[in-house]
Parts: sequence; C-alpha cells; structure tokens
Amino acid sequence: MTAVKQAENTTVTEHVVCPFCATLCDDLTIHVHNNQVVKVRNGCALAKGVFENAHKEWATPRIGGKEVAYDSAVEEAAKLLAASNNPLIYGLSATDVDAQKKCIELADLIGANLDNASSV
Amino acid sequence: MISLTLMEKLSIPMEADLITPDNLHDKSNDEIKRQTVYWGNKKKTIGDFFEVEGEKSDQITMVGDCAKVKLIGHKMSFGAVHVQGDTGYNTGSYMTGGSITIEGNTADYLGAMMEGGFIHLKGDAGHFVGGAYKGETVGMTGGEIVVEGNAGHETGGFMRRGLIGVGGNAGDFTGLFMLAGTIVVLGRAGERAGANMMRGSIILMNQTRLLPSFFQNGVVSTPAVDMILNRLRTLGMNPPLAGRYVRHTGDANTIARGEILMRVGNRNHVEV
Amino acid sequence: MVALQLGGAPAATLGEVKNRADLVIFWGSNPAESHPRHFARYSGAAKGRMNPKGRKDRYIVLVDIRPTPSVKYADEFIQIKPGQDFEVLTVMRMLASGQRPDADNIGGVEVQTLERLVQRCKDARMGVLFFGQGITETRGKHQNSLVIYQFGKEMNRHSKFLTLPMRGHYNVVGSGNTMCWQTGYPFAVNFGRGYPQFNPGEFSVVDLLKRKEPDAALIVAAEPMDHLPYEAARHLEDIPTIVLDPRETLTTKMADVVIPVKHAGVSVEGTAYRMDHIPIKMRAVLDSPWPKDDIPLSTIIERIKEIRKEEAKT
Amino acid sequence: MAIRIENGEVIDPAHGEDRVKRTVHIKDGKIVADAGLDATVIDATGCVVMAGGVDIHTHVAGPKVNFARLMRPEDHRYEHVSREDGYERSGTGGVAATTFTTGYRYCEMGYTTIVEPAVPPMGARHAHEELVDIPQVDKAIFTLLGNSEIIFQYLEKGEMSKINEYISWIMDATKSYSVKIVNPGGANMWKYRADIHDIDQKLRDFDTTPRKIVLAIADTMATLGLPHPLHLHCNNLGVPDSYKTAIATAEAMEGRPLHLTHLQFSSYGSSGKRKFSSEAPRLAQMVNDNPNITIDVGQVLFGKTTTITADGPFEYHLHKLTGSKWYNGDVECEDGCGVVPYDYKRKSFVNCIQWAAGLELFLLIDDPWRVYLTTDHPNGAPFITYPHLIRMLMDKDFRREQVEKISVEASSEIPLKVLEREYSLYEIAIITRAGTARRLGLEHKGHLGVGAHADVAVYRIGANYEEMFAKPAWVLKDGVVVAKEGKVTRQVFGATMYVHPARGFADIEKDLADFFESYYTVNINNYPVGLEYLPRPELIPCQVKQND
Repeated sequence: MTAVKQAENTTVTEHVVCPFCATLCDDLTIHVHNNQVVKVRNGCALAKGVFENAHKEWATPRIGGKEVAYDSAVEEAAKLLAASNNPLIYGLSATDVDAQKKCIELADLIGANLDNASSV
Repeated sequence: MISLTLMEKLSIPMEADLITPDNLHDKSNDEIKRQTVYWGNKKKTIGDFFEVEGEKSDQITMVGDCAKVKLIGHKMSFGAVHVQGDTGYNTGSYMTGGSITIEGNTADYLGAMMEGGFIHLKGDAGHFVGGAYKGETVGMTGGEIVVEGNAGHETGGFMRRGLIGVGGNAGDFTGLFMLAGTIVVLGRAGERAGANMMRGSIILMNQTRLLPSFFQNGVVSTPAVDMILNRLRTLGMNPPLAGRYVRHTGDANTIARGEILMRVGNRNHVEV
Repeated sequence: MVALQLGGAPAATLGEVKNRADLVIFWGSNPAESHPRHFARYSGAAKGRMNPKGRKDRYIVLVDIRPTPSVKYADEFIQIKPGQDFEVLTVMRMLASGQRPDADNIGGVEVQTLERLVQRCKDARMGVLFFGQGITETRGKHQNSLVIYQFGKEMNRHSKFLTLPMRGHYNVVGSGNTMCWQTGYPFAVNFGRGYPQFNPGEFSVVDLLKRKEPDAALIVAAEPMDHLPYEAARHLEDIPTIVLDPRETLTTKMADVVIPVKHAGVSVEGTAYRMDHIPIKMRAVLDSPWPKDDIPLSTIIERIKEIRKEEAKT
Repeated sequence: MAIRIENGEVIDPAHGEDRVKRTVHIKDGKIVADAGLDATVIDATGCVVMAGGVDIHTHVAGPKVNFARLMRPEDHRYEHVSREDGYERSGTGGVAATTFTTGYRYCEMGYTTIVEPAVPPMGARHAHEELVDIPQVDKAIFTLLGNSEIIFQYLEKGEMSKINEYISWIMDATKSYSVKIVNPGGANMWKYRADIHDIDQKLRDFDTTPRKIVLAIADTMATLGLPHPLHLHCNNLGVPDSYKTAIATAEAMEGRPLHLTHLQFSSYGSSGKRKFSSEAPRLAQMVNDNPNITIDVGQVLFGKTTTITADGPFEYHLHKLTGSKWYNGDVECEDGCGVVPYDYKRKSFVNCIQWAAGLELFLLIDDPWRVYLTTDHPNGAPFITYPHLIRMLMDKDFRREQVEKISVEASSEIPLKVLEREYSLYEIAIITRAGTARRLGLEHKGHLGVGAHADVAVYRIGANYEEMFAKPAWVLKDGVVVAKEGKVTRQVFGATMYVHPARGFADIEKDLADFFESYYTVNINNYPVGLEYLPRPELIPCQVKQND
C-alpha cells in the first residue's frame, strides 16, 4: 500500500503520477486532508496547480444549465447522440485508456467523427 | 445525358462515390435513384437528395451547390461528369479516365491518387491537388488537372506522372516529394516549392523564394516547356508563350534530379 | 503524427536519453515552462549509465525564435527567424551529407553555426532532438516534424540519433495509441460508413467545426472553448453539446448537457501514456461523488442500442 | 449448454486419431464423454473436426505492433471490417490489422489461441490493454529478456540465483507466459548503433556474450518450470550465413530444450552466384538430429507486408536496403524494436530464396511435432495467408505451379524443386494445433480428449485445401458456436494466460530499487502490471522438477 493514513481525515500517498503534461512524472507524494490536497512533494508548479485545485469547481449534472439528476443527464446525452446525423466526439487526451476505449466504441456505434488533440 | 439536381443545400456532408459514369451509365433513372450514398452516419440513396432526369448516358451533369458532396467521380474510368457548382472533398480521387468539369470551387484532394483522365476546375481548389493520402508515398500517377483559380498547399505532392496547371496562385510546398511529372503555376507559388522532390518539373511564372536546397543552374528556353504550355493552352488555360526560364535543380537532399523553372521577367503573366 | 506516418522516426524511451545521450537539442520547445521536470528527470541533469555526472556529461542546445526561460539551462542558444525552421533544417540535412547552400545565413543563423551543430550531432555518442509546438504549429506544420525525422534518420548514418516530440496533454499519446489499435488511425477518424476512415482536414475537429458539419457533439475531457480557434469552437454553441468533465470549464458553461465524472489520475486510477509511449498506471488521491467517465459512456452506449432496437421495431 | 458434433471425421493427433468417425461431445465449455440427449446437434457430414488452431508466434499486440499500425495508414485504407456486415466492432485490415479485426480473422480461420511473442517488459501494460480488445481467442504474451541490463549485471557477477529471482519477478510483473530472446545482446549494442555477429562476441557495456545470456536464461526457465521453453530469435538474423549462427546457437544449448522461432529467417548461406542461398536443408538436418529443438518456420509469402521486430539493428539494415519508412524504438534497460514496410517480390532473387527456404524447412524436417506453421505474422506474410500456405504444403502440384512463377534465376538454385512430400490433414493438424499446444505446455488445448477446452474447428472438405482452411463450416470457442462458414456470428472474449513462478531464490529487492533509481525513468512501484489488466486471467501452472 502506498496510501498511508496518518491522522484522522489525513492520508499521504506516494509514487503518485501527475496528470498534467506528457512527462507523466510518477514520484509525487500527495498529502490529503478532508479530501483536499494540502501538500504536493516532488511536483512542479503545474502539478501543484492540478492537485491543489482539484477539489474546486466540481461540475454538476445539468441539462440546459439546470441541475438535474445524474441519470437524467446521461439519458439526455444518449437521446441527443442517437438522434444525430453527424455527431462529433472530441477530446480523449486528458483521460485514461478505459474512457478512450469507450469513446471509440461509442463513435463506432453511432457513426461519429472522432478526434483528439493530436490534430489541433 | 444523366442530370442530377441537388434538391436542397446540405450542411452535413455526403459520400457519393457511386456518382460516376462507370456506375450510372447503364442504369435507368429509377435505378440511379436507388444507388447508395452515405450522408453523415446514415445510409441513403441518390434519390433522397437529387432529382434524376435524362436518359442512359456516360455523361453526367450535376446541378446545385455540391460543396458537401464528396468523392464525385471517384475511380471513374470513362465518360464525363459536369458539375455546375462546387464539389466537396476527394473529387476525382483514384480516377483512371474520362473527364470531370467543375464550374465552381472544390475542397481538398482534388484528383488525389489519380491515374488518368482530365479534371478541369474553373474555380479554386483546396489543398493536395493531385496529392497522396496520408501515409502514401506515391500520389498522382497520370492524367491532367487544370485549376483556373487558386490551389492550396502541397499541390502535386508525391506526383509520379501527369500534368497539373494552376492558373492562379498555389500554396506552400508545391511539388512536395515529387517523383516526376509536371506542375505549372501561372500565378504566384508559395514557399518551399519542390521540397524533397526527386525528379520532375515545376514551372513558375513568377519569382518566389526557393529552399536553400535548390541550386541555380543556367537559363533555359526549351521546346519542352513550350510543349507543356501549349498543352495547357489546349486544355483551356492561357499561359504566356516563348519565354526564358532560370533553372534550379534540387532538392539537394534527394537525388536532386528535379527542376524548378522560374520565368525571367514577368511580362504576360496572369495577375490574380 | 502525419509526419510519422510518412517516414517513421528514430525514437527511444526517455530512459535512453537519461542513460546515454551526450547531446540534447530542444527545438521550438520551452521545457522550463511547459514540461518543468523533463530536464531533471530525463534530458538535462538526469544521471544515467553513461552520464554519471548528469548535466556535466551533456551538451545542451536550445533552438527557438526568441530566448525563453529554458535558455539558462542550455550551453548554446540558436535564435532563428520565425517560420524558418524548415529552411534551417533543410540546410542541416545538406550539411550532414557534405553539401553547402549558396547562402551564408539561413533563417537568421550563420551557416557556420549550423555546421558546428551538425558536426556535434555526428560526433555524439547519442544525440537527441526534442521538438515542440514552436515548430509543429508554425508554417509548415507536419512538414516541419517530417524534416526533423528525416534529419534524425539520416544522422543515424553517423551516430546514434533520436528525434522525439514533446507532447502536451498528459494522455494525448494514449488517445493516439488506443485509437490506433482499435481503428488503425491515431486521430481524425470518421465512422459514418460503418468502418473507420481517416483523413486529417476532412475529419479533424477544427476543420469539421469550421465547416459547421457536425450536428451534435460529445466532448470528453477537453476544453475546446479554450483551446480551439474561436471560429471553430463557436459552432458548438449552435448544436447540442454534451460535456464529460470533472470540473467546470468554459466548455461546461456553454454545454447543453453536463455529465460530471471522476478526475482520472486524481480521483480515480487509470492508464496513461507518457510522451515516449510508455504506459503508466495513475493513482487516485481524492474521493469524488461521480463515477469514472467510462461508466456514463457505457450507459450511453447501452441506451443508444436500446433506442436503435425500438426504432427498428417501428 | 451442450453440443454434439456428429458424423464428422475427427483428427486428433494428440490421441492418434486420424479421420475417425465419432461424435464430439461438448458441455459447459469442455469436451466431455457424453453431452446428453438434449444437446444441440451439429451435423458435420463431409467435414473434418479438429481442435481450434493454436498460433505459437504472431505479432498482434504491444508497442511495436501499434507503431506498425500508426506508421502505415495506407495499409488500412483498402481493407476494413464494417458494422454493416454484422460485426460488433468495425476495424481496418491490411497487414497490421486492428485488434478486433485480428480476433475476428483468426476465428474465421478456425484459430482459437494466439501468442504475441515479443513484448518488452515496459510494454507489457500496453500489450495487455490491447489483448483486452482482441476478441474470439485466448492469448498470451512472451516477455523479451535477451537484452535485459539487469540480467547482464547479474551475469557479469555469476549470480544465477538472482537471475532466477529476477525472471520470476518479471514474469509476474508483466503477467506474461514465457520468455523470448531476440538477438541476444544485439539490441543492447544497437544503443551504440552496433550489433552482435558472433555468439561469443563480448558486449560493449557488459562482460558477457550471447552464449552466456542464452544459457543462463534457458537454465532459469528450467528451474522455474515455465511451461514453454526458451523462444529464441538468433543473432545475425536475415543475412547471408545466418544459418551458421543458428547452428552454433543450437549446439551451445547442449541438449537443453529450445524453440527456434521463424527459423526461415536464419536459414541463409552465401553460396551461389549472388552470394545468397538457402541452407534450409542443413538446418532441417540439425533439427532432425536434435530432439530437444522445435522450430516455427516464419514462412515468407509474396506481397506487401510490414516487418516488425525487436531486432533494431536488423530493421535499420532493411531500411537502408529499401529506403522505406523506418521506425526505431529502443526501450531503456530492456530491449529495442524496429518497424519497416517490405514488399516480397517474385522477381526478387533474394525474396524467392526466402520463400523457398521456408517451404524446404517444412518439407525436410521429418517430425511434424517439431515444426510449426507460422509466417512470423506480419514479418513473412500476414496470418490470413495460412490457408494458402497449407495448400502449398498439402498439394505438390499446386506448389509446383507456384515455383514456376518465381524468378527463373532463383528457381534454378533452390532445393525445393525436387521435394515431393505432401502433408496429410493429420500432419497439418499437428503443425497448426496439436504440436503448438503441446510445445506451449497447454494441456487443455490442441486436442479433443475429454477435459480439453471445447475450442473446435470443423472444416468442410472442399475443392481445394486453401478454401477448406479459409472458411471453416463451424468454429466453437469454449463450447459456443462463434463462427459459421468463415464468418463470425458471435463476439466472445477469451482468456489471457499467464504464469506465476515460485520466488525466494535470492533477495533482489534492494538491487532492483537501486537499479530502477539509477537507470530507469519509471518508478519501480508503478512498474508491475497488476491482475486488473487481465479481465479473464487463466493461470497456467509451472512444472518445477522435484529433483532439481
């Protein structure tokens, strides 16, 4: 185990991989208190930005700007994509391989255009 | 003549590679209407989008703004396609014979991987005229393309045989990786013409900055150039005749048997 | 990517740079600001098998159109005129094969300087050329990457020489790899005919949006409203747009549907590919109330299959 | 779910059955003695019934295969698998096909197990991510260790127990099935743009030789009891007189079990006018004389392909020779790889010799249990050409027609011309499934005895053997019909097989920590591949000899 509980509501995780740039440094130590990152060791300024701000501005499920139940947002997404004649799926560069695989499967299913940041 | 009239302007593009004389010449209008096209992610028919009129023929006329209709004349080997408007991507790609005339503009990859035949574009072309698809190392291997307007980047990239004439300006990298064949630009060519070219000729009517891997190699005035320009004249262009050209050979980073001929003075040149 | 498809490249994992490289060139790349630890971990000061003294065992050259904060890490800075990378590299290829151009100065650089640089490349035990957005996003684009790969391949006649792109987003290499093994192509794919077709320009995001062709969009872990040219991104305002993202962004703010997800590498584990194609499993340090993004994506896939079945019945 | 395959002629060489008319009973994914009366019946009249094919060497996943896909979009443009044709997932073909397409195509030829034989340890995670996306077949990877600097360090000091411990650790850390060596020491030397030319040549950074590397790893594999023995790609591959290196390597083994892979690429001499000849007869003799050795052929077939190998220096050589695209990918501390497109031409003297040499190996090695059918996909040819190759082995008139099409100059020099042997269906079953399964140590595969996995291919005896093997009438995976008449009817996912050898030979924890800190760029704690990367893991036991 690399995550060690130190005190109440505090964990320290070693060998953390930084999801900011493609250098993918994998030697960070992250201190978390009350589900907020309070200390980043070995990380550069960009890494600190990612982890220390990670608890801020979480997105919420919404349709047309109004907050909705999670399942409703997913259902609406499915309906919109099912009705599309020429959908675009874009992104993939800032998530993991499992999500990327699912994006491709979805694009295959609905005959979409699929692109990532390589083309930009 | 077969007449296809686009009923409504499209915003979602359509792949219509079956619109060729090869495929339509022996079909009745009803059969033509049933031919498959791909519109966005849907499988549709020609009849869903076009009014089909006329009788069996190897001549096809397309009426309307076909800017979102891709692959017109794809792999065609005979007959004629006349488009009274714009066309979309990949027009005349892999074509081996016959002719395509486009009154308007077209998108990228006009005549890409073309093997033979003639394409006459009255308006502007996109990038990769007579070019190679990504990863391919041989592009156009025969035929003739005339672009009366401007052409984009990499015109005649990887070209191995044939003739491309551009009446207006051309973008950067004209004749990129050219293996042989001839490209003529009557307007101005962009930068880096002939990058990595091995053989072949690029004839430019106006001065442009060449790569340092091209070396000036005398002034020529050859019947061969006049023959090419005469040929363009018969294809409907208006090149200046009888001129002298500064000859540059390169690209020095390949076998360097290519030449870029730049016309001395620019009298008679077509200002675009 | 397109350049790689045209000719391949001499590459290696970053540990090879750490262990053996004695000449490192950064071209159009500013690692001090864009990849701050690259220098310490792999390329500049890293100690390795043949570089026990780290920084002292390497000669570092920076090539750019203006001095950047990375200059202070370099032994030599070569400033070239904007948009002249292709010309300069073309001349370096010539010099490598013993040819000289007619000019003495190319793209703002003395040919003598380039000659010295080429000689250093030839004499290196292992030379590495890292190139960044400063060259891949200026005039010539993928042709600039291509000429770098060509130079690198030709340099292998004389020395061990590697050419490696400095990639930006942490898993952009993963997205290229995953798309490649499932579709054969690393980006710009269209499935409209029931199978993958590839054509950058025709099927790449900026061009599609500029031409206003998509009629719905799903954005997964990206910020098009911030990163794409506005003339492209604004089409997203006109069509139904769905965004999967852990956080509020400019894109979620304009989206029609927002589906929050866990933040890969922060609140959930997952595989990511480093710029040298090495996959690493990311760890999780925070909790999040939302599911991992493949879960809503799977639900969407299942729902669409059901909708299709219902449609087929009627 | 129960199935009875009735009225077919069973060919099961593991049990000596050659076209025996009997019913094959299947229940719950296994071959059983009696499937019961309510079993679904498949009427295999006019068909032969075999176990599913087992490919011992095919490059289908991992970093270098994906580079081959990446580098050649033109290879995918003209062949695809479409959802319109009923496939669950689309894909593109050509020689380096996409993952789903690869699975479908193997299945459609009656293959149910495939082995990706060359994954550098750092690429194991990538390879497993791809294997998850290859449907229809069981699969496994071999880990490349022939250029491991950790092993070289221990070799210098003669610390065999630490090598045992390291290999045991790395097998677990990569979730792989066996060890592959490619050009031992050569990829390491390639990091200086050099190569190895002799099995007793010393490396530059390490005081060791290919001979020592190969022997140490072979001994470790025996100690760990890995189910498949050392899988070796020899030094000097692909060049004139490569056969001498192959023979020297085989002799160096002194009776230890050895699998020489794609031996065809090592079977060249330097005689004749063009200083390039087939020495396949000598190598066949060597195999005939040494019962410890098995080989797969790596047959070359004419046409365009992409060569993919961990042999970095060889690929550079090929790039210089052809001027083609070239990708090189050295892997820190471990290995390297190269990718170069190649076009085998009937007009090329050298290509014709290569083509003939492979067939000569097939026809001159007496014991079919020790020669296996491969094209070293895609190096010699893509795997979809197997039915054509089978026909050449089974039909000497067809083979003669092919010989007549090759370069006249080459055809006058090849021993192949006078070979009359024809493979029987029984022998084909050995070289494509029974033999490979046995050599891989897969007790539950490659046969139709009770207890075997119900991976079955039913081939309709047809006009010619190529058509017969291209489109089996039925294919069953784990007792479920997954393809009919050469077309996938159902998408399923197979297992990933791996081993978990014993540990405790030595304490190397600190050594590894130090080594990773000094020479790797990946944190050792983030290096091992966990079982979560294998959604359907199948642990194959190691057979440790008690008397060792």
